[in-house]
Amino acid sequence: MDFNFNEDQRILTDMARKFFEKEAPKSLVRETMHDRKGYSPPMWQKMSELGWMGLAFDEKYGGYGGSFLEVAIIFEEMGRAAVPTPFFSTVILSGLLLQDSGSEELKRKHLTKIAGGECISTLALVGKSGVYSKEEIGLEAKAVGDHYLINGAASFVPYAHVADNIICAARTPPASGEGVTLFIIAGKAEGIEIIPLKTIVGEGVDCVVNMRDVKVNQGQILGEPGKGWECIERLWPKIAVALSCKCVGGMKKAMELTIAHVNERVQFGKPLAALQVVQHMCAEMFIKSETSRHAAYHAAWLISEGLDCEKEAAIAKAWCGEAFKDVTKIAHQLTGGIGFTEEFDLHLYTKNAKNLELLFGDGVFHRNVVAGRVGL
Amino acid sequence: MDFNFNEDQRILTDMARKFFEKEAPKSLVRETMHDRKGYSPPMWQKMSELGWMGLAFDEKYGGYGGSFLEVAIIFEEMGRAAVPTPFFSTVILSGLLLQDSGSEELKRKHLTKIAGGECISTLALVGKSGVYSKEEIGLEAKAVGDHYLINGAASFVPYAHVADNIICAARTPPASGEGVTLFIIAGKAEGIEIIPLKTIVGEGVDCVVNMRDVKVNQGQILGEPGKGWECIERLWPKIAVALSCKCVGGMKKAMELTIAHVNERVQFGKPLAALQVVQHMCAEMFIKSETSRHAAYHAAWLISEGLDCEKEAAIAKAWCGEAFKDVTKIAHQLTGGIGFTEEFDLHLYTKNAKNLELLFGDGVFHRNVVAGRVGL
Amino acid sequence: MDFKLTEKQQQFREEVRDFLKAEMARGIYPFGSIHLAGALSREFSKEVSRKGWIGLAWPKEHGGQGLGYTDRIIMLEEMFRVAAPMAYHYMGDRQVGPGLIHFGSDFLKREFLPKILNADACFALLFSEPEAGSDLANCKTTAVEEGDHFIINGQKIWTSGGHYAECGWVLARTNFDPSISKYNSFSEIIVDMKSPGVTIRPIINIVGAHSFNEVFFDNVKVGKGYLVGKKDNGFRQIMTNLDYERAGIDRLMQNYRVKEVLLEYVKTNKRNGRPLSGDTLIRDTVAKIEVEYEVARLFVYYVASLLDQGKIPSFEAAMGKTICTLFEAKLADVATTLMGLPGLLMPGSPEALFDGVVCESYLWSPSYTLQGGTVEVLKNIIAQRGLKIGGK
Amino acid sequence: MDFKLTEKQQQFREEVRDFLKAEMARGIYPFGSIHLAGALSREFSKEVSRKGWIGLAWPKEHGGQGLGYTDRIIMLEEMFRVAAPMAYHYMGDRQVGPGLIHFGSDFLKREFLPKILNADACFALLFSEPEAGSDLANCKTTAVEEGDHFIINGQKIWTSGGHYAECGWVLARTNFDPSISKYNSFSEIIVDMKSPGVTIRPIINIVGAHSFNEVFFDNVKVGKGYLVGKKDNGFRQIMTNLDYERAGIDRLMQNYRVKEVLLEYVKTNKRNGRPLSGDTLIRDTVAKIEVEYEVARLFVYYVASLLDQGKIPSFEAAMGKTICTLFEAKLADVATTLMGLPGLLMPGSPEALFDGVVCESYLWSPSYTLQGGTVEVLKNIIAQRGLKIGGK
Repeated sequence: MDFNFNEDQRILTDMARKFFEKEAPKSLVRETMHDRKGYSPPMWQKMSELGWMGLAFDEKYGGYGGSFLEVAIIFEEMGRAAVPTPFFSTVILSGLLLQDSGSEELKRKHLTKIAGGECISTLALVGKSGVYSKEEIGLEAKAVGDHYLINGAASFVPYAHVADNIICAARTPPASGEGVTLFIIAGKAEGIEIIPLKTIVGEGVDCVVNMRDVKVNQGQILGEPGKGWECIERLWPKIAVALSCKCVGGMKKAMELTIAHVNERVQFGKPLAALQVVQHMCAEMFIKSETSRHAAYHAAWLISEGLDCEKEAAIAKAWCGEAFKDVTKIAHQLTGGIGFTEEFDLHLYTKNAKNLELLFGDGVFHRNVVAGRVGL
Repeated sequence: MDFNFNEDQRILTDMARKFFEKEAPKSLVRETMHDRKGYSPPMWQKMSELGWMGLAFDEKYGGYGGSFLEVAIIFEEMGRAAVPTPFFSTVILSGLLLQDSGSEELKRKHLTKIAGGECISTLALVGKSGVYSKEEIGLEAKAVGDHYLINGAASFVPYAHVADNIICAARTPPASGEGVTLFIIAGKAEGIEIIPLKTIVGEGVDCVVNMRDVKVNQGQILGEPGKGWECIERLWPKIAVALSCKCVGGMKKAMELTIAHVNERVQFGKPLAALQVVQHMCAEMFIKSETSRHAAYHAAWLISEGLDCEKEAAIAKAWCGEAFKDVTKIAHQLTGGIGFTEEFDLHLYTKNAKNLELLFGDGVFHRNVVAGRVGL
Repeated sequence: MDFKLTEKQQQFREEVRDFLKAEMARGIYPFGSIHLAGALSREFSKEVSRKGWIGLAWPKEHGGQGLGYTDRIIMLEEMFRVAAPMAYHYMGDRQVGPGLIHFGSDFLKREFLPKILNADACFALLFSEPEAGSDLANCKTTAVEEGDHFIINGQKIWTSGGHYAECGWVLARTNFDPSISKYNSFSEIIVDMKSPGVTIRPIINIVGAHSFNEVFFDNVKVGKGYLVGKKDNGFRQIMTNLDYERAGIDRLMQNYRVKEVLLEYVKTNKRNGRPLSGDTLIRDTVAKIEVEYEVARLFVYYVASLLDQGKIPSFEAAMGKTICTLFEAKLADVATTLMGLPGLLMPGSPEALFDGVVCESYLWSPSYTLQGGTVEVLKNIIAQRGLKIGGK
Repeated sequence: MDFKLTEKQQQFREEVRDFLKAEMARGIYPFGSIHLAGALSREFSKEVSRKGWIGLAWPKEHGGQGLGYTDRIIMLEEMFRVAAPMAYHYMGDRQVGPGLIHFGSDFLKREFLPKILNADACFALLFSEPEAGSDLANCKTTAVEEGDHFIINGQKIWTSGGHYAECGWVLARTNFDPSISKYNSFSEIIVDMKSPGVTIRPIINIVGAHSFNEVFFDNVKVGKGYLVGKKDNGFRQIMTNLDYERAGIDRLMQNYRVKEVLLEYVKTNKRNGRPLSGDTLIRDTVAKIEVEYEVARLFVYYVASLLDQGKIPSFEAAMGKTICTLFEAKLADVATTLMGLPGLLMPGSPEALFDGVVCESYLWSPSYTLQGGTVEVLKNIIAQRGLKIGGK
């Protein structure tokens, strides 16, 4: 067993970290959070030039045929940078979904563009309740002649407002292939109305997507009609692990900010770090971040090896999501008033942490998966 | 509002504490835990001479007409003394049940004896699952002619093996008054087999009561046939609060033992109490014990005023039960190896705490009551 | 032992409720803010003043009602239940008035008590400095005597309401003899916030709100008559005041509305066709919140009862603040998590549930356990004063 | 990064499993104890020795198998899964052997390594004293040189297995020069527990079991050849050893059976007619246990991988022990609570579920987070060595 990155992985980590340090200074992060676009096109362009959007995909679709571990590393560093980008929605939610479940034709048409960094794409999955389940899907597609008409609303759709393509999960009634069907639709298709939401992580990230008689045809179906939810379930571990790695990067940085503070900040004639209670709180953060790191990369490695990892991915997300949040709580308690200001970087992590805790299933959600895996 | 004991209550506290310090030294407590009788008859006799068994009952049944607050004080001091006695089963489980739900005749016959300290009595309520619910009752009574025959098993019946009387909760089928019916039966009645269990608190406390065609008549019914569970529900807050007060006394003493230890025990050239982490752990214990005290007595006061207190009693038991356990955990962490020995008194509280956490409903059980009271 | 409120107190509670219902119905005041400093309305404070409820617990000879701390808690509980906009008079009522009554000269009492009582002056507290948070004795702001004035120089920070307050209650060093303990070197002085030399710089917090300020003093001239209490005795005066500050129900109920909306959410929503209220895990989660709230609330009344008995709570107030603020922080966390993604919608967002109050409260929550003594400082106090262990 | 066990390691795991299955089937050894010291069987240890699995990770030149720490974890994991009775050889294998290999003279190696490997000697560790728990430097036991002997006097406490061990590994003060740091004043010496002057007094713990002892040394004479390593260097030797001690899976799996029975209980029981496994709160409770277990288990393998890379884990081992022992304690608490009153039946009671193992484990649990460094001491280490903050 080897828990360490190999040379290539270390180089990638290093490169990604330096890239974000240079290209995503915290001034940009702050600006992006309040920007209705929700991301920085120049930075997106540069990420694309580095080939990161193609890391996870087959060479025949213009990708680099890298393993999921490399993608995991990018996510860790993106979590550390705390910078909003449509990378997750494009590469994981759309790209991997296409790669795993799309027809050859769809892959050639769409995956190639994603891998080449030429488009932004997303997934409209949940309804307004924000609950991840088949039953709570808010879109419905009805077969009408040789096409379908989609109506309803999806919510919390990341970057829908700037997406070239939206993959929609819609309930389809018996006559139209009972179950959930995935359709890939142009972001600007007729009948689509997109309303950006203001959430804890910014004003241009999540959107409501309203659909009114949006017309799609058979060729836009991803996978088989009525079998869309199974595709989502196959994708789930990858989603969970990518987000877990983002948590790992975020919590390591939040801890570092805090430790720098307690070493510097003098109260009662000594640095805060001299207080045993402060030391123990720091030890808590460190325990959370080290255990999270291993849990996340263990699952990432299983994915990259093509091994079953439903349980491990659920463990990673349940653990890392709550750990990141807990780390930011300790961090605030130790950075005091300074940490509560907009100027100090900590809150960028606090907000991401709360979001990541809930995104694609909170602790309870993923522990329920674990319970299933131990036979309950 | 006045959160303090009045003069009489202070005197009672003082008297009870001195009584137990003198009559229930820890050597007696240890001995009693390993004794199949499970209590000390001489101490029981002395408690009876002080009139404690009659504190809660009307003067016309030989009681002292005291308020529930006085009973609560006895329970707090009993918790502090950590001494096993059949006081709870006799006075609360049987005496108050008789007083609240028994016929005049039953009260005169049985309550008078209880109030006079002349008998030990108990309640056979739960089945072998240990779950407190109508459905899990393990005894069944069938009407046969002018009498009933009881069959089945009850478990975790405190002091059944030394009880003069056992009140049994038995399911009664439609023909015999559908629901749960309470019967008061002599401990030595024919067809009763009693097997003492070895539990965390001792070898002579809880028992299994097996019944085989135990014959009872109408006159032995407490309350109305089929309405026994309602009697139990009325009794429930009093049970919960008596046990909560026991928790309060126990956790205060466990905390005191620990604080004495950390003040005395020198490591690295200073008393443990000089370490900030130790101070904070002690502060935690203190917070638990002070909040528990108020929660328990608030509910006790409501009972003594005859006011509704279902929610407050549930809050008290949920809070105090877990708080006592948490205090013993901190106490062990701070008293180290010494606290882990049979010689040191802490474990007497640790064992009581775990038992009291679960006795008559754990935190989840009582919070479920609270949830109901806030409209869920 | 008697947990009953008197008949008078129960009537008083009804009176406050009726008053608030009527004021809310007028629809002109900013009810509903989950942060005290966010809800300023001098007009509303004037209405409260007219009822005589500013200075409720002050002695009658100083213009108060001479009622008890329990009465004050009753009033505040009702105010917080509807998040009434109390910011204008709050500091004056809670802290400045009692401080002046304890320590102030006749001049200061005459000058300021009526203004507070009539909602004619809003106060800001200027204690903390960049290098002096938990460690107030490290304050660098100086007030040097010059003739019949003090000349104040220095920088304060985390000044809630500094941008709208007329008056500042400043802690400054007045004794520079290095042989004298720092604890005997500070004084409290009241400063007109409009004085020449006072500069106020807003601090935007992580909620995106302007509630704190940095305040700079550059040779600010203040008459000696504005010294509160004895010179060099400021530290001790503050410490006494802090116990009062920590005692209050404001530490429990700032985000009370989150508890209400959480309950409403659970009662009215389904997931996958099943009501949330039937889920054992959700029931337990919500009940935990309720239990902790009630336990903390009872403790607040306990601390008030001590004050009413003429006792000064010290570890008790610290304990109260500890459990109350931890509760507030937990409430916001539990509510966001339980509501899921809709719980992360901010105020002003399309589709925001309950005006985004749950998410907003989560962002405020790190401040709850810091203000007026961090949980860690409070636990030191509980151990050292309450259990008499480990004190220096 | 590679989380795969080698093919050889996977085969080895199978081999251990098969061995244990066969040994259990013989029905003559006390499998199933949830406390290491409770399961003594020299005969079973002899069987393990015959397989070559004592000294598995010792170098071949000292009679070991020269395998890695990961291999050892694999073996132990399987042993703990069925609670194999390892007490006889455990200390020798884990602690004494490696200590001798690092620091021991040729004489000591020749004398003791074969005995340990052949399960012919059981060791007890005699470090702690009444006044020296976390603070080992406060030990009062002395070993005074007299000719070619040491004369040992003093009192040890918490000596696991002191009543059956043949050999004791004693920490004693050997340098009495007050100008020399205590950290350079102690030595490690091996003592025959049957020597004249050794008195053993049992300590009954809160479980009611005799696993600890007090050991008194009254002018016990030990040849100088039994000094381990360098004189006055004992403290440093112990500190190195502690990191190995803390690294192990024994800190995670002592009460593994409780996790198994908890799961079985939830799978097979109903309450009020509904299966426990369908209750969301119970599912979440059990899954939390599972998640923490797997996270801790992974960390144990991580620490082993560091050792296999020739690194000495320090804060990592402390971190591993912290999460593992907190897990064990939590498991016992959760299981007793979840099972309710039947979970409080003790071993030997009528009606006891799963032989009373759940209740028994709850009583053992306070010791989990104390032995081999309390959680508090470990967190000091994590902060000071791992984060480089606050060290003295």
